[in-house]
Amino acid sequence: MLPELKQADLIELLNKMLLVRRWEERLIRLAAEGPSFGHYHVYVGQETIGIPALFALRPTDLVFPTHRNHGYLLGRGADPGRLMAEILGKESGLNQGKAGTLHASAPELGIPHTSAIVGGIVPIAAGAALAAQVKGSDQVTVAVFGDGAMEEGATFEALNIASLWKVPVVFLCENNTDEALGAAAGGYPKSVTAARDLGDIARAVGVPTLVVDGTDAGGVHSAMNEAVSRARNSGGPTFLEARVSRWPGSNPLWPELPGGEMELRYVEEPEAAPEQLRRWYSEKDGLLRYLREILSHGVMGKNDVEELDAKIHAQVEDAVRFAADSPYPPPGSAYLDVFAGRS
Amino acid sequence: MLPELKQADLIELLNKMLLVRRWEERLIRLAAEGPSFGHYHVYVGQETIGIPALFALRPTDLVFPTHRNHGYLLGRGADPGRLMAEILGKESGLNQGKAGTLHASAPELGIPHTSAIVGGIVPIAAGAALAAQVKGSDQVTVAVFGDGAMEEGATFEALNIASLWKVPVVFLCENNTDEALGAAAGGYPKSVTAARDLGDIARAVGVPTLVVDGTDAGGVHSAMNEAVSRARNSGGPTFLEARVSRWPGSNPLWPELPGGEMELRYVEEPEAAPEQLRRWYSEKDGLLRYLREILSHGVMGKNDVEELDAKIHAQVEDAVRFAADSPYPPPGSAYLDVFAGRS
Amino acid sequence: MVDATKTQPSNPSSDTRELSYAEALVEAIAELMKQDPEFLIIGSYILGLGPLRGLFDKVRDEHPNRILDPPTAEVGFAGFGIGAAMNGLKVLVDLSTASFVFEAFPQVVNEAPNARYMSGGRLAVPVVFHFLHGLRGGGAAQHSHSPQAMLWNTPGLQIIVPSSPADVKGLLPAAFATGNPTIFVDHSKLMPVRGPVSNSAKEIPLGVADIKRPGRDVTVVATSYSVQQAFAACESLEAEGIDVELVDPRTLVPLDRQAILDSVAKTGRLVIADETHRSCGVASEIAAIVSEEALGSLKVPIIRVTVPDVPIPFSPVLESELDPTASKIADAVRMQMTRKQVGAR
Amino acid sequence: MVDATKTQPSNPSSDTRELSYAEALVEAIAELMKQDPEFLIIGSYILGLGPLRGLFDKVRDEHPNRILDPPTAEVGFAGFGIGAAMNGLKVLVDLSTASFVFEAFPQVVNEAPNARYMSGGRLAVPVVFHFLHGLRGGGAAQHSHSPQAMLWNTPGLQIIVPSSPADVKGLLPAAFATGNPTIFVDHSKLMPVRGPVSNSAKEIPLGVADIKRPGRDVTVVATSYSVQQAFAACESLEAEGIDVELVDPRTLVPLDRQAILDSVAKTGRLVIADETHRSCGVASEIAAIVSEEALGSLKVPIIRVTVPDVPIPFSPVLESELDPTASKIADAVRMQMTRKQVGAR
Ligand SMILES: Cc1ncc(C[n+]2csc(CCOP(=O)(O)OP(=O)(O)O)c2C)c(N)n1
Ligand SMILES: Cc1ncc(C[n+]2csc(CCOP(=O)(O)OP(=O)(O)O)c2C)c(N)n1
Ligand SMILES: [Mg+2]
Ligand SMILES: [Mg+2]
Repeated sequence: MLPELKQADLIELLNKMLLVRRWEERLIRLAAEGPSFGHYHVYVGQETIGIPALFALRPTDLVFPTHRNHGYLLGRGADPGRLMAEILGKESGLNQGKAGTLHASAPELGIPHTSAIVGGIVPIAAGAALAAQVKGSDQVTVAVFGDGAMEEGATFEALNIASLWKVPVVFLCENNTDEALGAAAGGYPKSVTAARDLGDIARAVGVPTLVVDGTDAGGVHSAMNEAVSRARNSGGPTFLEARVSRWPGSNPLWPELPGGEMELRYVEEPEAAPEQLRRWYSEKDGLLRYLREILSHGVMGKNDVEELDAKIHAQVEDAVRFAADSPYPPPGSAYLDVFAGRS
Repeated sequence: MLPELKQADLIELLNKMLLVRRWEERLIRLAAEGPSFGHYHVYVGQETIGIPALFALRPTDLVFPTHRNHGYLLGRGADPGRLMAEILGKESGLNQGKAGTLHASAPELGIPHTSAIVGGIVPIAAGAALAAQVKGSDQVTVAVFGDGAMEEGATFEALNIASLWKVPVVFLCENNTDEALGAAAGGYPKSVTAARDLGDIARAVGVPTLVVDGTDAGGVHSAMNEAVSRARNSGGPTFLEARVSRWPGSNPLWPELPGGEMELRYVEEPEAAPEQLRRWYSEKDGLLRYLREILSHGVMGKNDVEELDAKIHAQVEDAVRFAADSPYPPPGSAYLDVFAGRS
Repeated sequence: MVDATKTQPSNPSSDTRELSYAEALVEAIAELMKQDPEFLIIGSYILGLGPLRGLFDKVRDEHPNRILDPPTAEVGFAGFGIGAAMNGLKVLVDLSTASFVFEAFPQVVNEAPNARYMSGGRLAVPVVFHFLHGLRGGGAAQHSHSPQAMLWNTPGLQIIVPSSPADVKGLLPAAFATGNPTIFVDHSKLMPVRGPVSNSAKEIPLGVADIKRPGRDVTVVATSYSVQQAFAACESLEAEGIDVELVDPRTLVPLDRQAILDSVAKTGRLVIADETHRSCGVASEIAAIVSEEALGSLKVPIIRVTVPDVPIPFSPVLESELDPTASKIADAVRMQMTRKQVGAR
Repeated sequence: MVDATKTQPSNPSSDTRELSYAEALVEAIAELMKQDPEFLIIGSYILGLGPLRGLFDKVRDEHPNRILDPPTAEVGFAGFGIGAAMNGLKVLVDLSTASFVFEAFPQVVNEAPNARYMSGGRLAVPVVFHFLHGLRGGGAAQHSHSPQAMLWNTPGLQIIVPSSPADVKGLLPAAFATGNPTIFVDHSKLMPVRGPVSNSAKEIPLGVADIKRPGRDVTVVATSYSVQQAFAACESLEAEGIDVELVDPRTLVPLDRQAILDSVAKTGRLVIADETHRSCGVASEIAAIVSEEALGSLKVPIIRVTVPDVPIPFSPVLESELDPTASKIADAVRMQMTRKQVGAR
């Protein structure tokens, strides 16, 4: 279903989600061209979680993501070129090349820190929420993490403490394990947990839970609204699980772009997609689902969408050019920023 | 209720439980006399958990306890004098003075290792159970730990892995937090968990649970039998929670012996106990409850119990004498036993 | 063991009171709590398990809402402290016994110290992790750790190792003033140690060593409780006519290298006394620095007086066999005085 | 970076084959699995994320029931490995990237190494923890750790740091033969390095350094991938007429102190190259040992070539700025040759 938002917002949602998709597709091509920028993770197939979720927040609210952070940074308005530059290790990057893909952050946009350690971000985000509580502010913090984080004891501890202290945090768990190919396909094994329902873990320590289909932008947005308003009104934490299938290109240990970019015509004719992606484009891709909803509700016309897509393609090319043209930081800058007030 | 055991075993149960009680009471007096043997924890008030639980095991089964380990060591037949000597740091100690109270162990009695790190023993015990599974043996392993361990992520991780791999382990959680006085009384704060029921945490990751009144020796024994037989028959782990009130003398950070030793006459007239212990002796002390059951079922007569108690008192005095008379280890032995095959 | 009740001479004046280390620490915390309504404490076994632990109750009573007792969940509550600091609070996270920092390691060594750097200098993380390290008597293998050397191997953490009431009082606020993640290391045997604390004094700057005792013959560099042990050694050595210079770096990160090098340049003899284990310990780093930067000053080889590479045994006789006591420090100093000089090679 | 495909000369003979490091490691594991039905592996990213990772599939296919893929729950599965070892199995626990050992620290530093000691020598814990350390290219601050120095500060752990296919093949079975808990440290940049491996050779005893290159002028002590970097440095230095002796301790615990001291006695000049961070790192300990035991042999001050005390930045130019590369090692060696001798003071 479509999120309950004004038309302009619905269009902006699409704008953001399509930007993420095109930007990530381009990143995968960039990685294939080389030079390597290390191990990285893309947000393709999860746009309908993060972007609608961000729309339930105020700009002053905080978001703490993981290694799969590109969607959140772009969603919160990070410059696509500066994010790309960061991933290439350039001086013009969001973090002057110190972070790379795994750690890119934008404190000024309310994304203070990204942890690439599974489970690492969960207590930190909850602690930021504790600070808001101590300060008496009504700021809400969102911890974003994958299903894998539910295997780490640190996450369990954070859920328990957040529940005890009733901190204003939303635990947004992006469960992308449906149909994961697992280790057999050369990727990480799929979620390894004996829990039948990840929410059971949160409920065991008294954290109320919500679960949504992560390909349903409207469902994500409304569940997120519920969780955020509970937090904002001193009702404490919520565990919100959004479930999606893993995008086939994300399954291997190193992302791939099987069958090239998503084409807009898959909206109407997913059969046109390459064999191995046909099912995914017809049933599993939240972005295509959203496009179908936008079109069928007349929020935008086909031409509008094509125009938007062309504009975004151009924007992404600008970003790549900006990043490619940017110089590397001076080697000596490696020694800066360790401590405040000292180099 | 009385455990379903032969009369001789019921008597042996009492023998063991009373030994633990008298031995611990004596230890507290020893600590008061000095010199200090460091921070320590006693098993008073939990005898009706550990001793009946051990009676559900075979000698080849393994037990891994925590900082509150004295009851298990004595229960499995460790020499009371050698355990006392260990706690005083003597050469004749179970571990030549290297372990002390916090780490005393008896690999030869199936207690390979004690961890004084909250949550530390849980994955280790489950791993020992995994080894039995890999070896194709029907050995069962018991992880013993307090309610506090349920706050540690390590315990959560171990529960999940044990559930996934169906290892033959019993997670015996001794929840002694009922009516704990907490930090206000100068002790550890009482169990700090948002879980309404500790079993919820185990069930969240698919570990079946049992809960018993820890002052009910018969209930503990039969629940333990159920858990052990599930493990023995490849049914995987069980989480068994035994609930007791904390013995008032264990509440402070350093154990105390308020009102002196338990007297046998409290069996019949708990009002005779000092004020602050009256309620505990009448309602909460599993050992007194067991004594009452033994007597009312005619398993033993009053005289038999008194004789047994006198014998145990003498045994404990022997233990103290043995420990006191034992020499300290030679200082140079500090350097031994770091590595196998090397000093 | 050192006589804990004995006052350390340190320029007492009319402006000073004599406090125990525990009292000075509690005062420092109480002042921080009072000055800053956005100062938060997570965990409250700051004074350890000893008889002085009750001193902290006053602070707890005054600020019941800003002292949180967390579950036994160190990686969780350490992370809470980091997150709260990222969102503007000043946070003191008490891990109680140093050994429990291992539970919190993923947060303490792989989040707090990296966050500012990874952000490109945009994010401050004013969190201070506090614990009691070392041989406490009966802590045995699992409760006697001195993890400050490991943490020194982690870039991005300030490390503070006070040895006196005045130092603990002045260094705690200084740690928070920097806004950097910090490890604040106490020792339970320091708690009863008494000494003068100035009424007016404010912060002690990080990275400035204190010459606890000036001397001519041998430099002893010591930290934390080992300073007290070294002090006791100095006194017996003085009677033998050996004049020791006792250098207390007070902070490992930043380290006052110059104070150490200057002292070695003067004496030509160096003993390093410290309670971290020998290999890759605090003494190793100090020895390495001197061997790189002041080799020419050394008349005789360096001696490290540390805890050997052995887990800590329970038995008091075994524990003290491994303890870098005053008498072992004194022996090392004596050996420095009698050894053949390298220059004579 | 070193040319990984280049073979290291190491007495090749008719009895040897040339293998990559990854192949040699897989062979070692396969043989252990085959020899001992009670050998268990927990975790299976042993070869890292690089292109050679598929080599491990054969072992996995042959022993599907003895290679367990655990959840992302390092302290949990490390503890499982310890417990299984206490109950008689030989267990290889793979933590994949070294940085994840922090998650497992409570088990790795406070259970495994203490268990035997605390039992009074009654309990064996034959568990080997394996991980890939160091600068892997783009690992950035959270995935580039080299925790072997911290672990060297933990008594009770053997630490093995191979640098060649022959060494990894011979040292892994040796670690298990001792029955002691062990840290087995690999480096992803070593994986493609090729070299001769003897067909008949068995174990390489722990605690025996390998002189990877005999020389006269300067001693370079290096471990793990830094040995490869040092090797490359030696070659360019040879052309300049500087004859380096390259000492590879191969195991940190036990350490072959004598080999290091003998080499320094011969050359009088010492450079230590290592990828652990500078302060309290592997190089600190080696420098400290030499400054205690062989001060008189040193003609010039020691130089450590290490990773500075800075978190690892992502950008390749910044990462390589911190890398102890062959050219930095060569520069340090050159400096050793041109410095004024201390003896001349
Ligand atoms: C503590 C830790 N262990 C292991 C890893 C290696 N690792 C990186 S991503 C990943 C899978 C994470 O799965 P999930 O949390 O579901 O996130 P997803 O990648 O599916 O979005 C793992 C195991 C890590 N980064 N941190
Ligand atoms: C990781 C860790 N954190 C903190 C402690 C300090 N500590 C010792 S006993 C204890 C309470 C344990 O409670 P519980 O597990 O319920 O056991 P009980 O003492 O009640 O039997 C704590 C917090 C510890 N030993 N280990
Ligand atoms: Mg996932
Ligand atoms: Mg308890």
